[in-house]
Amino acid sequence: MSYVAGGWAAAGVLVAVYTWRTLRRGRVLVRSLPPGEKTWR
Amino acid sequence: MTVHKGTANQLTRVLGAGSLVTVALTALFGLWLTPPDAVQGQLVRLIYVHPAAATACYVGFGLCALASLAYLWPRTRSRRWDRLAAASAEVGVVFCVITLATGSIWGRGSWGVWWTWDARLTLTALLCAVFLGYLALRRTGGNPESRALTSAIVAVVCVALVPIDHYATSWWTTLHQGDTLMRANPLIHGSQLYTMLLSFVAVGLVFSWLVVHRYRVEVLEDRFEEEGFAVAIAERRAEASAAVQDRPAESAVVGPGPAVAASSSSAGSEMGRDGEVSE
Amino acid sequence: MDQVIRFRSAVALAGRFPVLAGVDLDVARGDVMLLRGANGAGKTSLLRACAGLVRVVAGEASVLGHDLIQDQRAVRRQVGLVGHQTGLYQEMSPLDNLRFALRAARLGPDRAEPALSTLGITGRLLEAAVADLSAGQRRRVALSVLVARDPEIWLLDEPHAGLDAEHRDLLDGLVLAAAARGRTVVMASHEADRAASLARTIVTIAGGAVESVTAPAPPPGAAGADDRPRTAGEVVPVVA
Amino acid sequence: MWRDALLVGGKDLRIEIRGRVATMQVAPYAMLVLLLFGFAFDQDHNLLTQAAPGLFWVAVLLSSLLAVQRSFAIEATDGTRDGLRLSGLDPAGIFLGKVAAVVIELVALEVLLGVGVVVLFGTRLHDPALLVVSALVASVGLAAAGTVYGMIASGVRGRETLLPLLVLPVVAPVLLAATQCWMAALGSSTTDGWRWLSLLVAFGVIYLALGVVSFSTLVEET
Repeated sequence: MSYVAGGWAAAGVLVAVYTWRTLRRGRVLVRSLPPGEKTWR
Repeated sequence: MTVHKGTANQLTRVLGAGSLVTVALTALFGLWLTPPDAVQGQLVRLIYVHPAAATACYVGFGLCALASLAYLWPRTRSRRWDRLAAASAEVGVVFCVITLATGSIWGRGSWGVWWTWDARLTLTALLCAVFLGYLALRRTGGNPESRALTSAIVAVVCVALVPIDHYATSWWTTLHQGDTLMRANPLIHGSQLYTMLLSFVAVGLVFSWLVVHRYRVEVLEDRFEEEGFAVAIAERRAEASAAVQDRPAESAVVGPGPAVAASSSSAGSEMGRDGEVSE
Repeated sequence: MDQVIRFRSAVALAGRFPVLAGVDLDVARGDVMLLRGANGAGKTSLLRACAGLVRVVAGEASVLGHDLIQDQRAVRRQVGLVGHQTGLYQEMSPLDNLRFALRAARLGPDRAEPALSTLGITGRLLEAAVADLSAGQRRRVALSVLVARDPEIWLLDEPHAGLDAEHRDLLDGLVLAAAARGRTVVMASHEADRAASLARTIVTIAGGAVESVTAPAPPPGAAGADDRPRTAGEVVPVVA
Repeated sequence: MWRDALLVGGKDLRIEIRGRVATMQVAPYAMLVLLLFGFAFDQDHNLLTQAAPGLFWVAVLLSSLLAVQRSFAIEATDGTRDGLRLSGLDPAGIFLGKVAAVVIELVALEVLLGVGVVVLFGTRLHDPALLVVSALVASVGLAAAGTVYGMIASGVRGRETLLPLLVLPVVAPVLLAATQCWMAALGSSTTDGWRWLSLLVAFGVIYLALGVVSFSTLVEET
């Protein structure tokens, strides 16, 4: 059972860390855009 | 007018919400509601993570190769394909690591070893290493067009080598291991099957959600590069007139017009700028 | 007049840095053009763009009828560039280097020895490794590649640097002879007086763009000319 | 293309003969690797004989990285990279020439190492034809892949570390196949060596074709 928990946790942690990192990168970049065009486009 | 935060919009919100719901459902069914397997026992619950992650990994690498091909084909050449290749390769590597980690844990549980030279495992590890190299190449900077071209070539070759790697690893492992570690594929049925299908949906949603976000990060970075470039051209042009104005001012009034248009003396322009890129 | 180089608003990048930021330039066949400008003004980049080594990404650029934006490679067989770096293989001898360059350019390797002796590379120097030569000798070997190939356009980046007085005079003679044969010479130089006496056109570069194009100055002598007021396009005497 | 290949290959070999960098550094390095394997396996003669093909090919693989690095180092001194671009040589010819030079260096190295393996590890020969053919084909594959990635890596920052990262995972099947071929050729395993040889051929063909097609882009863009 601990193997199952470990496997699920490993997958969850990896996805969570990567998601957090990607979203944060996007947010930082959007914030440094000139005012008036605060979108990623 | 909504002020978007980050790289999100309606599409990613839907995708993100869908991912959360399906992942939660998969966890609920996979961890609690489905029965343990007759052969594998509780370990079977890893089947709701591992195969879906492996598929996502292969889809990511395949998508990267297809996007790279589209970039290399002159008629469809567009920075979009380059960005898609970058995004899908990176997400693919994340799922590749997940595949290796869960596979290793599963192996430890069912065979008692963290690692075995199983053909598919070895192939996945090789692919992971190859695409880590690809990502390292992408990070080396330089001219974006050159980087896009060289990395597209590398990505296509990496994937073209998959058949060779496949034969190499499978011939090799059949040679090395008399005792087959091939699991007698446990017959899954009923709730287990549906949960497994659900896990594919969940991972698929998470995958596309991440790729969309990652793609947009790439768009933003490109944009910063281009805007930085426009500023750089303006600065570069300003160097010429700055050199004229930098000269010791004869009077407080800096006269525009002829003085600016006239060629600057070599002595005057020698000051101020030095040691720039002249290669 | 037959035009061999034509640039219009040409932009070129080194990484993300615009080494050329909108160059307008016309060079006629048989011209001897001097590029002047401060360090980092874009002289070297302009020469390299003419040789098809620096990609022109915007504007128009054509050399000898080849559009550099379409294809920067086609022009390379017809131009010769001697830059800060010699482009010589350090382990090989001058003779082998020259023979390799000539064979690569589909020319007979027997041109190698005469060209080398024109620039005073003879005897023992022919077979020594390039790495063992002095900087001036290496430069002369690099120039002899140009002499042996005798391309349509000679692109010289600080050609006088590192040469002794005798070989500077020799180089000047070679440049004038090339122009007389109908070759076009574009050179960047800080040796203002020497280069200006050769030049038929003087182009001043600043900030990656052409600032002025003038005919050469009368012989230097009007010292202190910097102090007098200047108008656009007027010739700036060069003070040694 | 073939003419230019001969020209470039001849030039690289001439430089090697004059400079003897590969001969004096790569070959001793490869011998040293073999010797270290010997130390690591602590004179267990049976084990060493068993592992000899694998150790041999690991040593060749590591040396091929050095050979490729050297092959592009000579194109990086004093503007020779620009010289190559300005020369008007066919890029495909440049690629084939550089591959040929590396192959010749590798084959010379393999002969030397092969003698070393026999002396140090005491192996016997079973199928000499397979041994020689597989060594040649594997060298072509290693050189072709190495040259493609050497060109890619030579234009970027951190090339010394990037090259192994790019090349090693890609040439892993060559290591696998060449080792299996040699095990069959040396009679230390009953595997079908000629089947593995087909894999080596496929790898070599893929990378030669790739280099011929892509080298013009790579010469310009790196």
